[in-house]
Amino acid sequence: MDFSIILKTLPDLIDGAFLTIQITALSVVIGLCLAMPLAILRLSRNPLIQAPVYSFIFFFRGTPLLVQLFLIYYGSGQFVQELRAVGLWGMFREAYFCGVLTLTLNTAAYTAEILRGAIQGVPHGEVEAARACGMRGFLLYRRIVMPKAFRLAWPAYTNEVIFLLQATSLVSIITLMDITGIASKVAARSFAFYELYLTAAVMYLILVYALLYVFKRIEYRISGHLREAKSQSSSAMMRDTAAAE
Amino acid sequence: AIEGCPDSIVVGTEGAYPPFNYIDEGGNLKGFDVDIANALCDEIGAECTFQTQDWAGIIPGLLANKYDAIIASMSITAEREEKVDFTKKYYQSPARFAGPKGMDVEISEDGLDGMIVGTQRATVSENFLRDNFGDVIDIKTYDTQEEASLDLISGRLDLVFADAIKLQEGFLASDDGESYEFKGPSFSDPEWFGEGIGIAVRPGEDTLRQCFNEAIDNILADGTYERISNEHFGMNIYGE
Amino acid sequence: MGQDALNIKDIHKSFGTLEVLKGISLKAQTGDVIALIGSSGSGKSTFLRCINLLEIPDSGTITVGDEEIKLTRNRRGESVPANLRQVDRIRTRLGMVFQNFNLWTHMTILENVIEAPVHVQKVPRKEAVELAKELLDKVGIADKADAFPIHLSGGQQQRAAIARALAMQPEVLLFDEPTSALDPELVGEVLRVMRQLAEEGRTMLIVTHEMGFAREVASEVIFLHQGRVEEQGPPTQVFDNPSSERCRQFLQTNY
Amino acid sequence: MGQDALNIKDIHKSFGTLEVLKGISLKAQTGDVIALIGSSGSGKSTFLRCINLLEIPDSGTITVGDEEIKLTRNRRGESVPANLRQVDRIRTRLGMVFQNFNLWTHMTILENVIEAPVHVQKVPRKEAVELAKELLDKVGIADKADAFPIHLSGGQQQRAAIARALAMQPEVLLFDEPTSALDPELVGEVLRVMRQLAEEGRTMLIVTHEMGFAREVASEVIFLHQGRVEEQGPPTQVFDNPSSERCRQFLQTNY
Amino acid sequence: MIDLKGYGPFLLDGFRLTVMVGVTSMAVAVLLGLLGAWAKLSHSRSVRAIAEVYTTVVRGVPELVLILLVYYGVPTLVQDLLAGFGFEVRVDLNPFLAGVLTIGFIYGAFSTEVFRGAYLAVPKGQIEAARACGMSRALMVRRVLLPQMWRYALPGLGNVWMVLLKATALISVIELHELMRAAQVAAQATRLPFTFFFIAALMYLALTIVSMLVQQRLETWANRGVRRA
Ligand SMILES: Nc1ncnc2c1ncn2[C@@H]1O[C@H](COP(=O)(O)OP(=O)(O)OP(=O)(O)O)[C@@H](O)[C@H]1O
Ligand SMILES: Nc1ncnc2c1ncn2[C@@H]1O[C@H](COP(=O)(O)OP(=O)(O)OP(=O)(O)O)[C@@H](O)[C@H]1O
Ligand SMILES: [Mg+2]
Ligand SMILES: [Mg+2]
Repeated sequence: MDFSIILKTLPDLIDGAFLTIQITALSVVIGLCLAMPLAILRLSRNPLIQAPVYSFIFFFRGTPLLVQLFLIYYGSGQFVQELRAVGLWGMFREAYFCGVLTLTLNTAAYTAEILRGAIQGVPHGEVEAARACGMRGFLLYRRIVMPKAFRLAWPAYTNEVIFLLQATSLVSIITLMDITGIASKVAARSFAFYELYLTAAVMYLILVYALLYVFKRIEYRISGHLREAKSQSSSAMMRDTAAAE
Repeated sequence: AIEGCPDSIVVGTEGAYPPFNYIDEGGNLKGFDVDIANALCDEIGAECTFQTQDWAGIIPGLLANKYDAIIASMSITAEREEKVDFTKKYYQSPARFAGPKGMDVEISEDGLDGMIVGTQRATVSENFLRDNFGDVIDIKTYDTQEEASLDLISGRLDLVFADAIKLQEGFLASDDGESYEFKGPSFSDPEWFGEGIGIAVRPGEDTLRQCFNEAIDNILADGTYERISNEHFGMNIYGE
Repeated sequence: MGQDALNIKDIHKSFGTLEVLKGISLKAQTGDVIALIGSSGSGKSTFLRCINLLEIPDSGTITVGDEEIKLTRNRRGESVPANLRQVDRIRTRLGMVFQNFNLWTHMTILENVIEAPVHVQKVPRKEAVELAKELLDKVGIADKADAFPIHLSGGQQQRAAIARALAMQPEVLLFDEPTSALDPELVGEVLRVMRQLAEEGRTMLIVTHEMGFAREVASEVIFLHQGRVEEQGPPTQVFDNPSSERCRQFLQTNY
Repeated sequence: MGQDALNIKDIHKSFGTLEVLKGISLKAQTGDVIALIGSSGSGKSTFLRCINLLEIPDSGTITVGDEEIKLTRNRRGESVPANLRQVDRIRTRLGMVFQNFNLWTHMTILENVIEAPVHVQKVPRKEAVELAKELLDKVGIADKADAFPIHLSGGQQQRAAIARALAMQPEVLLFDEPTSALDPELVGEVLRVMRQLAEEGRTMLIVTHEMGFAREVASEVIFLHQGRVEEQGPPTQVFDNPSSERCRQFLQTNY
Repeated sequence: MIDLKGYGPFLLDGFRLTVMVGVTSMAVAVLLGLLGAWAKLSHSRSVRAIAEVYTTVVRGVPELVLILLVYYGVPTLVQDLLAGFGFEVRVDLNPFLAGVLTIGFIYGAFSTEVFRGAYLAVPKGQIEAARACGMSRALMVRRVLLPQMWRYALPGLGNVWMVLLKATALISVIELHELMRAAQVAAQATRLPFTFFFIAALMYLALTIVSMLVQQRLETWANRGVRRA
């Protein structure tokens, strides 16, 4: 182990970490906003609505992120003329924009699929109770279905966000210098392979750990309804669920 | 055969760096590196088998005994020498800039100021750029030379900088590269480009290293090298 | 008083090949309390669920107040509501207590009760909380306001469900066995609450298995049998002098 | 007959700061039918759930037949079963009907009923199916054998739950309001089934809100109040001549 | 038609390897996931702690690093160790096995979370009913818990599978010519990156179609008795 190289690279790596955080945060937030309507539309019975949404999800879940990045970054490079004509080249020219766009669409597709499953898992009786109160459409989803679905989906969604955090490491192939980009740049030059990748690994670990901490806190807050009242009795295994489904 | 050399050697190479080493449609390993490796093995009198391996794992693979030598167009650099031992060079190729035809550029700190230049990640070219022009230009690095060329075409880059042979064969000579040309001089300063391209072996494996060195001398002497080089490039790329 | 609060005509409903409701009609005037009795599986719950369109009737008409719910047929020939907005509007005028409560498990009891007033009817939160507390107090579970449904006993859940339905102050209340999990004392309490509601002019439809309760609370009793109305009339008549053989048999069981 | 089938001593149970059971004892001999009555929230369900250790009592002893369930304390001082295998064994000797049925939603009714006999007791499948059909017939839902729970009415679900508990042919049966969703006729049927079980020598503990039912079925009645046994004795005594003031009040409610 | 310059069979070989590595690692991941979820919900604090470390660390470290560590790190370590005792050996992990184990190990951590979520979603009354019948824990898990868990777990597992399938591309660093590597090699040799990445994308899409169909089948099965007629 060569610690001097780690120390020397650390400032750069921290810069890279900021880029990683930025890209992840942007994609997670925008992706989630897209995913919610997508999940609902995906369950629509109207084939004219369902089909395009399904295709979108299908494509982004079905192809490697690497290929998606290639297609959006280098693909847009092939349509410079056209993009310039509509004034979009300024954005597509930036690797940053292409990276965030690809990751956003990608995570939106995956998240939509997770939410779709959770929405279907919401106990029917509780939805009926809401309908009987006159709730429908947006209100029904906002107040009952989505809150409930989020609780069901939370662990899987946590996974997805971590997938995304790690997937950001691919943006280095479109010239963005995130943690992986920096580490591989320096590693390639110095061949201090294990040192740098392990340092990068530790940095990702810290990020993931922070993320998990936040997500766990949220999970704890939203799962009061499953928890023992100031527990005395032995285990979660023994808990009674209320009203039969 | 050379005295005291092993009679079987496993050679590691990348297989994705045409025309030096690549895999053809039949799944066979081809290219200049491969032909040289075979010639060297003949000379040594060893049975050679090849393993292909992604560039990122190529040195770890050697260190983990997956193969005994790397013959994959690897430049001899001081940094790499800390991890592995090199034979003497078996070819040398300068690095050059390339850009759109008609573009007037002077290759100097002033001339390049503010330009965006692409190069392949983890190569001696990248090191050279960073050390010499890193303050004035914006360097973008790519996994492969082809991607850098694509971004040159799309206009995201002003110039690319790479191994001259690779650039010529892989880009300028193709249809896409028609309207692009070399700019400025060749660079081959040993401080960055080392003493050329060598064969890497595990540190301390002196016997094997000496065997390769002797074999390289032998094929240079008997004309085998020149024949192979001509077949691939129409010239001798050993350098002076 | 005296105006039709609910007018239901000739409701039919099948599940697959099983015809559960074979033409049921019913008229209720403001302030009426109608008890629905009948054996298990006779279609009582299904009927109640048809009224607020949780099940879509195959045919028949439903009028709440002066508004008739419009049904139409989709391409596959299934019966569907013509106007979803209308359905929502009407549902806010109908409160329902489910046979199995269906409390929202991720909300506390208080949140369950204020949910619809605040978010559907746009009552200011403070007001809704006040009313909710009052209602929870009325059904005797004020101390459980901040507990989650999972931590309540069966009877407590049932009372929470009743409070939730009352919180919307609907014109018509549909109760599906609202006292099944309650002891006689609490049944008495619920009875008192219902009488009070009737006096306020609310109309109620109550499915129940407790004949004593039905007799006490109802202004009219309907006996369902195999998807048909077999007997109908004021409690005294239905209980003491039923004309249908089947009804007599059902009522005479005395363990 | 005459041997102790169930002997429970001084059970305590708290949820957080809420002490729900404050020392309950009970003895049942083979063939006894004990009715547990009491107001909502008095701890009846909790008590039943303690007997088969779905809730672990904080203290007290439970003996089924001649086997005492061993409890111990874990490092955090919580009460836990000493031997999980013993708990499983004892549970097969105790059948339970839940207040909210808890039918397995992914199995048909028949599958629900044969599940435990086939997989826990290793009864040959054919035999189990035969018995199951007989039981479903007895409770009147033979035609629903292949339906999933969600397609059943409330009363049908409750009867399926009863059949499921009986299928294990347990020595002791714990019923949590087994007739809450049933009409009087069916209550009569269930009563008949229970009498027959008692004659077969099975012991039963029944939580119920229907006093008439309790009077008919029970050999002994226990009135629970705020986690304590307030009154205990043969039905005639408890119902007609209760000694506790609270019990008298509970029973006199007459709507 | 797109001209593959004769690289068709080469790509197909890569495709086959991708499928094989994918399916086997998924099997490993599901098994580890079940085990992990069981551990996370265990009564024993130490078992829970181990599971916690497993899911956090494995989910935290980039896959590439883990693969390299397993494939290169482990043999180097063993060799160095044995060399210290004076033995000169060449430890050779089978790349296929190393790849499958590593990927299975990584995605086992993600599956753990999916299964844990699914477990929490199963109404507890269902479990209580099983316990009340005297089912042992194992039997209860097999007969009641698992069948109901699939319903909540399948969408999440579907995602894990999709990501895992793409992650098989990483094993190219350990000498396995899976689909992405094959496409890259072909792209480099022919200088037609788009053609080959596009073909690779199509192949992945084909796998996705099959996966989605299978997933739909499985979900229909898992949801029996839940949807309303
Ligand atoms: N898991 C729990 N956590 C906290 N409190 C609980 C829990 N389970 C029950 N309780 C409380 O314990 C008390 C007794 O509950 P239990 O279910 O035993 O009542 P019960 O006598 O069966 O009532 P009912 O007739 O309404 O079913 C109630 O006040 C209830 O709120
Ligand atoms: N979704 C459904 N699919 C198929 N059959 C159903 C469905 N819902 C109810 N049924 C059947 O319709 C019949 C009537 O059910 P319903 O729930 O209306 O009975 P009920 O009168 O409320 O009985 P209970 O008093 O037992 O609650 C029953 O035989 C039931 O099995
Ligand atoms: Mg009903
Ligand atoms: Mg109870």
